[in-house]
Amino acid sequence: MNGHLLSIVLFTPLAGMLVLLLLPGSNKTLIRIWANVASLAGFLVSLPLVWRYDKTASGFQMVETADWIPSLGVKYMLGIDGISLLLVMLTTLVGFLAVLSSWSAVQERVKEYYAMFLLQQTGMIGVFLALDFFLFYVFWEVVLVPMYFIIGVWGGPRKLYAAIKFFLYTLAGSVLMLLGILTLYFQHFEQFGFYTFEISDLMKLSLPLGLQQWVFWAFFVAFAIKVPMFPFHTWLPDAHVEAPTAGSVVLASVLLKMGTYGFLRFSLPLLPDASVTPAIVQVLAGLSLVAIIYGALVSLMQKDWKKLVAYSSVSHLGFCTLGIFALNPNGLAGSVIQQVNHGISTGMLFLIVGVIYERRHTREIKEYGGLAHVMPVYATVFAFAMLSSAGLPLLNGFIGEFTILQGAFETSRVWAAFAVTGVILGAAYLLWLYQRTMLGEVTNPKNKGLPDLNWRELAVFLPLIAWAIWIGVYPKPYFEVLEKPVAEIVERVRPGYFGQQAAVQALPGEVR
Amino acid sequence: MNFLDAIWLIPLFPLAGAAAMLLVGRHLDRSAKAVISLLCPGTVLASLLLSAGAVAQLVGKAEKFHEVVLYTWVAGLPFRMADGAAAVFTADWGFLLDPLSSVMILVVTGISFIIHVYSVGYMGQEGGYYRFFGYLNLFVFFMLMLVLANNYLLLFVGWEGVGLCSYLLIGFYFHKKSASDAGNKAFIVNRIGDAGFILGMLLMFAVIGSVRFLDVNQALGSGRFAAETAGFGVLSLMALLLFVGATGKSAQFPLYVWLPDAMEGPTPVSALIHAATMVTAGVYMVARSHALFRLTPETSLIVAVVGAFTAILAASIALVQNDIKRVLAYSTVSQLGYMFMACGVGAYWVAIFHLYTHAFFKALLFLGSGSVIHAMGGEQDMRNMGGLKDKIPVTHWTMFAGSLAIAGIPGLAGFFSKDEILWQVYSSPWGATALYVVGLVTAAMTAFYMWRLMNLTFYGQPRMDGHTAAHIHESPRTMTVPLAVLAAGSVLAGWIGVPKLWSVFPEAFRAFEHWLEPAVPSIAAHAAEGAPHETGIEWMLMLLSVAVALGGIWLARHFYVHRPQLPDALARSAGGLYTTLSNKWYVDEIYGYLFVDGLAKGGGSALARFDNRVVDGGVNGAGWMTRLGSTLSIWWDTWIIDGSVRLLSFMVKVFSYPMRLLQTGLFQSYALAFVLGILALFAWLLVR
Amino acid sequence: MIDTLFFYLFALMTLGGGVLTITRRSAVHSAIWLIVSLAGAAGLYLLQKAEFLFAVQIILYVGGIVLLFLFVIMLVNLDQAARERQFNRQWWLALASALGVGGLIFYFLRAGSGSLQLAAAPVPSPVLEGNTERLADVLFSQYLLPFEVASILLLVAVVGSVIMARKRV
Amino acid sequence: MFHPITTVHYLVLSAALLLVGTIGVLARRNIVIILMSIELILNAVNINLIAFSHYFQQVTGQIFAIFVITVAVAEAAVGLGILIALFQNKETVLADEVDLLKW
Amino acid sequence: MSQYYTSVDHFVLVPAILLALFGCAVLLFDFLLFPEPRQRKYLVWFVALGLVFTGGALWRQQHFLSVQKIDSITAFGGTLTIDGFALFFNWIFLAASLIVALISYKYLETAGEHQGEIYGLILLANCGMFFLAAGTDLITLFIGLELMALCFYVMVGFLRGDRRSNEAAVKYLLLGAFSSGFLVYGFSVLYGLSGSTKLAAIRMALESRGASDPLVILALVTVSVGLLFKISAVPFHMWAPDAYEGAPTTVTAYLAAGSKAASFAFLMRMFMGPLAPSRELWEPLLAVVAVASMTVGNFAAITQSNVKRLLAYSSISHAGYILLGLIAGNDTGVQGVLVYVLVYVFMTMGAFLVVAALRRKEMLGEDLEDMAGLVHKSPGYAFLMLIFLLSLAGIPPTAGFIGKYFIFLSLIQTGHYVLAVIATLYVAVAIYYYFRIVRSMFISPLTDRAPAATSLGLKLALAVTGLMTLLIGIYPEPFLSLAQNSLLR
Repeated sequence: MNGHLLSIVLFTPLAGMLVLLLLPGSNKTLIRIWANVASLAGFLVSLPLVWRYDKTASGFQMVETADWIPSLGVKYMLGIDGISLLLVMLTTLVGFLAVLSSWSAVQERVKEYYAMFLLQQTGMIGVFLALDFFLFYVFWEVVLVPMYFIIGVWGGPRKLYAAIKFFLYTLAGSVLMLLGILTLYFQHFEQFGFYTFEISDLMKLSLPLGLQQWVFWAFFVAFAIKVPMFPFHTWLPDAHVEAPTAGSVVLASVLLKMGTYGFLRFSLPLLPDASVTPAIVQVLAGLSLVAIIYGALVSLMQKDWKKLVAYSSVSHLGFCTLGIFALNPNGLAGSVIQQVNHGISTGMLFLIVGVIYERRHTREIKEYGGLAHVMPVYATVFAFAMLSSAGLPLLNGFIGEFTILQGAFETSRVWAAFAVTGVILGAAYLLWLYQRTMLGEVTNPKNKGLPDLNWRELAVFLPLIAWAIWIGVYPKPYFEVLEKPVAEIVERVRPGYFGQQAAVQALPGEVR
Repeated sequence: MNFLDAIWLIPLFPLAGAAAMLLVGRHLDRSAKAVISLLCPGTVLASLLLSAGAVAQLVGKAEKFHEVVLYTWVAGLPFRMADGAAAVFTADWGFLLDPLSSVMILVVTGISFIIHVYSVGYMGQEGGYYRFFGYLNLFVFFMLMLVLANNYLLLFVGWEGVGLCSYLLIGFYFHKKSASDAGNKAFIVNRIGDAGFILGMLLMFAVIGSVRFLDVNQALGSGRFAAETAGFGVLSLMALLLFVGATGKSAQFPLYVWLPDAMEGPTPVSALIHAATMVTAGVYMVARSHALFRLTPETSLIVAVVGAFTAILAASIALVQNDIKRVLAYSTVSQLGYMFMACGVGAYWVAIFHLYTHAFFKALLFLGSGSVIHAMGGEQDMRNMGGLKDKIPVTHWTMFAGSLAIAGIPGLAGFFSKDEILWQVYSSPWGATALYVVGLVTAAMTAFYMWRLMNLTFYGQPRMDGHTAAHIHESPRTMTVPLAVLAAGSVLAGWIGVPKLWSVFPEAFRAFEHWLEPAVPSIAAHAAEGAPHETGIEWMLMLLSVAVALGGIWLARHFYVHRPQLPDALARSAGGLYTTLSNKWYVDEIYGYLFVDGLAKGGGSALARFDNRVVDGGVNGAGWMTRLGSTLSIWWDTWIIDGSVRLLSFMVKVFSYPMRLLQTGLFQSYALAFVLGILALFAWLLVR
Repeated sequence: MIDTLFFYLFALMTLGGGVLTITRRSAVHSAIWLIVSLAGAAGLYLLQKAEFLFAVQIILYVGGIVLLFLFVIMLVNLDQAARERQFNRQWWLALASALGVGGLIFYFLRAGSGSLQLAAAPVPSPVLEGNTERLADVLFSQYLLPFEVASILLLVAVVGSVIMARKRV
Repeated sequence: MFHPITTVHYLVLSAALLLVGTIGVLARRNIVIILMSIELILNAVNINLIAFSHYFQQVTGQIFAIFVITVAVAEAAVGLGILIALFQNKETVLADEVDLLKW
Repeated sequence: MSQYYTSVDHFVLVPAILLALFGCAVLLFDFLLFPEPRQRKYLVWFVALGLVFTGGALWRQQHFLSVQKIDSITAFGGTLTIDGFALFFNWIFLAASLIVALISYKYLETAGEHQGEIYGLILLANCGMFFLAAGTDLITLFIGLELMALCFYVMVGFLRGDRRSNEAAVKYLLLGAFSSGFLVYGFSVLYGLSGSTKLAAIRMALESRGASDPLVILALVTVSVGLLFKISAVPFHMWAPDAYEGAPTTVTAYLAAGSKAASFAFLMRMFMGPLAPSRELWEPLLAVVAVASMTVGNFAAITQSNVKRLLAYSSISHAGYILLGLIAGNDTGVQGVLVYVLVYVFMTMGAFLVVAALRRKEMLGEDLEDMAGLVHKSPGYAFLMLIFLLSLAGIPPTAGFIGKYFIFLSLIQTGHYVLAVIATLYVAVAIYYYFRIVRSMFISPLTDRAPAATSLGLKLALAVTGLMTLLIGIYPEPFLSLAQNSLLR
């Protein structure tokens, strides 16, 4: 049991799905209950990870290895470090809450819906746990299919377009990543005489800079599309807007993190020389900054509630990638924390849209107004989510943003100066949204009799709010958990960073 | 009991109150309003008592600071400072009590308590009572965090937090669009400042390696950093960025625009947040960063100039406002300008002194105006008031005291602090006569508009309609008692900082200076050591300022009580106070034409227009730009990025159909393609 | 020399027959000209000392396949078809591209004709007994397998054409 | 004109016949004649094979040719069978009228 | 020469003999034992029996090779060679034949053309495929090819009452005969270049001649077009969509899987054998052809509304992918070809099986719209189809990914980066049209409530294809090691 904790965490949702498939499709209540039980179980079995994780140790923990396809050197290899720990916990919790939130939202083809969800859950956890590149790739692609169906079957009016766009975009990126992976794989064979996909083995490669850069760009396309970085983001608003609420939540909270995780786990450690190449760093940081500002500006102009939140994701994820390409401990740790934060706060925002959509079946902002009168609890929850997303101190967003800014500032003051405008704009679009929906008089008669949050809905939000406050007030455990893995990445990318005096290669724009 | 080690409890009480209100307050609101009325002021009172105890113990302590660190908040990841040295990015959840923060916590808890009590009466009939007190308590919590924090990052928690509470309280009447607009404006404009503050902190991390006040001051004082007397260096930039934050929070030019709009909130809020406490946070922060500003004369000059400009700009606008709270709002902006002027010339303790006295009289004036509004049934336009003196006497007399204090009449609180500022501006090594002149003119304007307010409100002919007139009544005890307390404060608070000039008073009367000056040493104190005190000039200047104050008051009386447009009213109500001025109506007309209509009204409204068009316009323009930018972005998104994807799918189809067209269904065309294929292969190998 | 003469005669028959096969309007005429062409080829076989092939060509082709063609032509009653255009619309394209291919084949043949001479020198085989015997010997030893498979092939051909051509049940 | 006839002559002849057959396949409308053209192509192959066989003084080429003839017969038979099936349904043997399946 | 038919010859030939025997027996039984149409389904089991026997024979050969630790057994004086490669492909043919036999009964009955001869033709075609995979002599290969092709001509036109079937058969036959004319012309030139019909001898002759000999080019081009025609590579692909669409769906499956696999075996034998010396000539040629195949196949498939036609175009693009393995040419590439063909057979047959299941008396069930809402009426079919389509697209953890994996890897190993990028990008294009089917099945509302066909054979066949598609995707190890041992060097 103990030796296979990660496998248990990984396959619990899948097992839940298989049982689910055996249940009679006609009994919707039973299916709902089981899906909730299964996803809750998925969360509960992941909890031991938290206290069994040793934050003082470096490297991967709880590693499980088994041969899978020996002739290709493919292993079934799972392991966890601070970065994946946080993302796995985010996945299991948000996954459970998303399932819980769809109790009444989904009425059609319930069984398939939950089956897709649980399958996707396993895929996402697998992405964060895999230590074998092949395994990673398999999980990476596995995630696509359920999401396609979640958007395509249970989505909004333009669901078909959105679903296929999502699928095509991400697939196009990931096949290029496959080429990159295979290149590394082959290079490993050339240098060491055996084939392996194990990340720790691939890290031993010494590649010429040119090749590293090519592979980097191949990875970049995949990860940047997933994140999504500007200008690969256009699938995101469509997918988010058309997806059902829980789909949007998981998409925003977890799925996008696969991209940033990819940068952290693969691009930087495997291609350290390419990662510090001035051109690459500048392009990536530049795109991140564009995303921050651009996403916020576009958010400002949205008429569709959900689209606004979707574009805000672009902006927030811009912070995450900026942190990554600051290439220093604070940037990286801030990025991971901000990924969790984005999962929490944007997840909440999508849930909030979902709650009202379930009641009114419209997402037009102008249809609303004055909801704080009729739904005070809802308005309060929304306020929390908004403030958390806007990065108010004492809530989670601030910790992440500030740490990223610290990291970015260390590398380039100009970056930080531009990024800070994102903070301002972030407040602007969120407040304006809040004003247009929650404040003022109730002008639309259809909004008069809306019921406030029920207990189930509140139960979805409370864990997220609690988590948001925890990170905001006492983020120390997160920093501690991230310290070692982040240090390893930085040391790999910029050797000597942790030495006594700076003998380290300066990055472009770095003020020294 | 060791109060010093318990200072972390000080902000906790209001937080508990706020949490209670926001979580279960809705149920209390219906059943047990009295619990709210007792609990919320009670928590603040507890904080006040704790603060008092702590300050008292601090006075007795040898080293004049006490630091309590609860835990590491943002926990240490290493980074490289600008000079390449290793440092740790960390910030504690820690509290620092030193003379500066002790003044602040007393002011904050004291004024807050009074305003809480006042609110019990003022808000008694309003809906969302629990919400109001919840926000108010939350505000006190954040404000105390702001002043008690031991580092900039934690200060920033309070800094943003008060901004949030300001947003919540301005938008308290959230069904009014203007209220929520004002709330948004406040929050966003504050955020602009905060962005500067954040960058300032980042720069501080990069240059100094820590944001802990003691570390920063120690590092800056250690001589590691030379004063940037010539040129604009990294420290100046840091100071400037922090000051940008301060301009947002403390409503300085060009970011002051949110404050007048903030008057949409309930009046106690205006008193507490927008007069006494939150807006002074910038001043506090600049004083807190005195070690930095001392090294950066360039930035200090900017601070002084911005302060002076804001002071005179706001004062001139206040001249022509008709909304009673707006006059006070501009007045606040103007007074904050004074404080920054003091900071800019390096007289930090004086700025804090003015902050302290201003808290009394401005809170008083706001609460008084609230009482007036309360009495008038919500009316805020002074043109519909008049002659309220006898109907609401307590309000009148307390406001009378407050107006005198702000006008700078000797003996009242405002005089001591304002005069000290003017003197420092004149005499400090970083001071300048030009600044002094601006300050003096502002003082005259201040006296004028305050008394214009008084005259329009309390004196002269009643101009309200009968229905309102019939319902005018004095406010309840919960409101008048706080007024009285504040009035006493406005009168007496200055006496702990009498000028050195008045050498008849013992040093005890200069306790404020003695308490603060070592903690936040001013430029002047160092410069003045050993130099002879030019008492003659100082006396002259003092008299001058008193004179302009009196002149302003007189002018106001003359214009608004003896108004030529209202001869009947003049005749009936002109008391003995105004008889000397009543004959000069011809001058009055010219002055009226020249000064009020021409210069003040014209100029003031020109400035108001400037405010509306240029400054506000700047904000609007930014909004417009934003919209333009986002429209362009959407355009880009739809047509270029999505467009390229669509182009691809279009190309796909463009490829697809011709390919299908080749598939004619005629087998001989297939055979032809086959042969052409052979031809191509041959040809390829031929030309190879 | 007489060989040369015969070669050109047969070549003319073969090619001319071929060209007329594909240009005659009437299918029956085409079939007749096909016979000529096949016969010409048979003559060429004879010239190359492939007597057995000559016999096979005459018996199987001329006697078998062409007959089959004629049957089918009768069966499907091509009179009507004969009145229509005998070439399709793309004939000029077909001609051009086929000539192109032909040109290239000729080019490569010409370029390669030299190397052909250099190929493994023909081993003058020992006593040449009758062509048919030798053929049989090799066919039933070395090429026994294809021979057997060919029988299956023919079976399939028979079964296939029966399936295709039989009346619908 | 009376120079000795070499293998190359046969190859050229064969190629020409191949060409003729190809043109027939490409250009004739009547499927029966197209089948005949295919016979021409196979004959061209046979000419090649016999020529090489003669050149190498072995019988392998001739054997190959026998098989080619076999295949030609089989193809013709099946082809004509299918043609009859088509004719039964469609009453045509013209190649350009067989265009139900396209695009 | 003394013994014309040795025991070794026999041992090698047994599978073919069995196939031919059972094939003939089926033809015989059809009208001797089972004259009643209803009884014809027993033929299916007879065919299965025959295939099982053949499998036994193949297993004996496989076992012999592994026990004796030898690479190959050559028989009939070098005419036939049994090696890992031949066996590997024969397993594939066997599986394809079995699956086709299992489903043909129901389908043809529905289509109203259930004749017993089809089973004979299936077995005889398989016999032809055997020679394509195992033959090492031009004549054997040619006869094997024609045997297979003739069976297919007949099978494609098997629905004699259906004009589309007639048309498909006519087109396929005419073009097939035309192309084999060129192929055999090339063979004749090869013979002329070497004086032998044995592949090994030809290879040696070509090696000594050098790559740029004009006659070699002549042979290369004509042989290549014949081979490329068979695998339906662009621009020799045009018969494929028509033949696939017109043929009975079960035959289409066989055509797409069995015939294509056999053609690839043939193609590999030729290009890795006699034509290997002129690799520098054909490598760029094939690269262009491969890219063109992927391009045309993928793009043309996008706008198709007939599922069979769509799958036909997709099979054209798959031919391009498989060719890439040959272009890379190293062991990984060849292994990739083997693995890809293996998975391709299962996934593409599976997809056609589902289409076949939708056939009803009055309705073809081949249109995209006929699949609308399939998940509501037959979720099993829909999910299996999803697996097949994902596999066709190359999404892990399905088998198709493993195939693509090898192709990409071999391209990278040999430095064909541009081809690799093109090939990967076409994966994204392909997903677009595969997911049109998915969309129709899962998202569109159900329009036609009549149940899809089902039979024991169909269920078995789908189970086998589905299972293999997943198994090779999730646990490919045994198949990979099998392919590893079956490399053609």
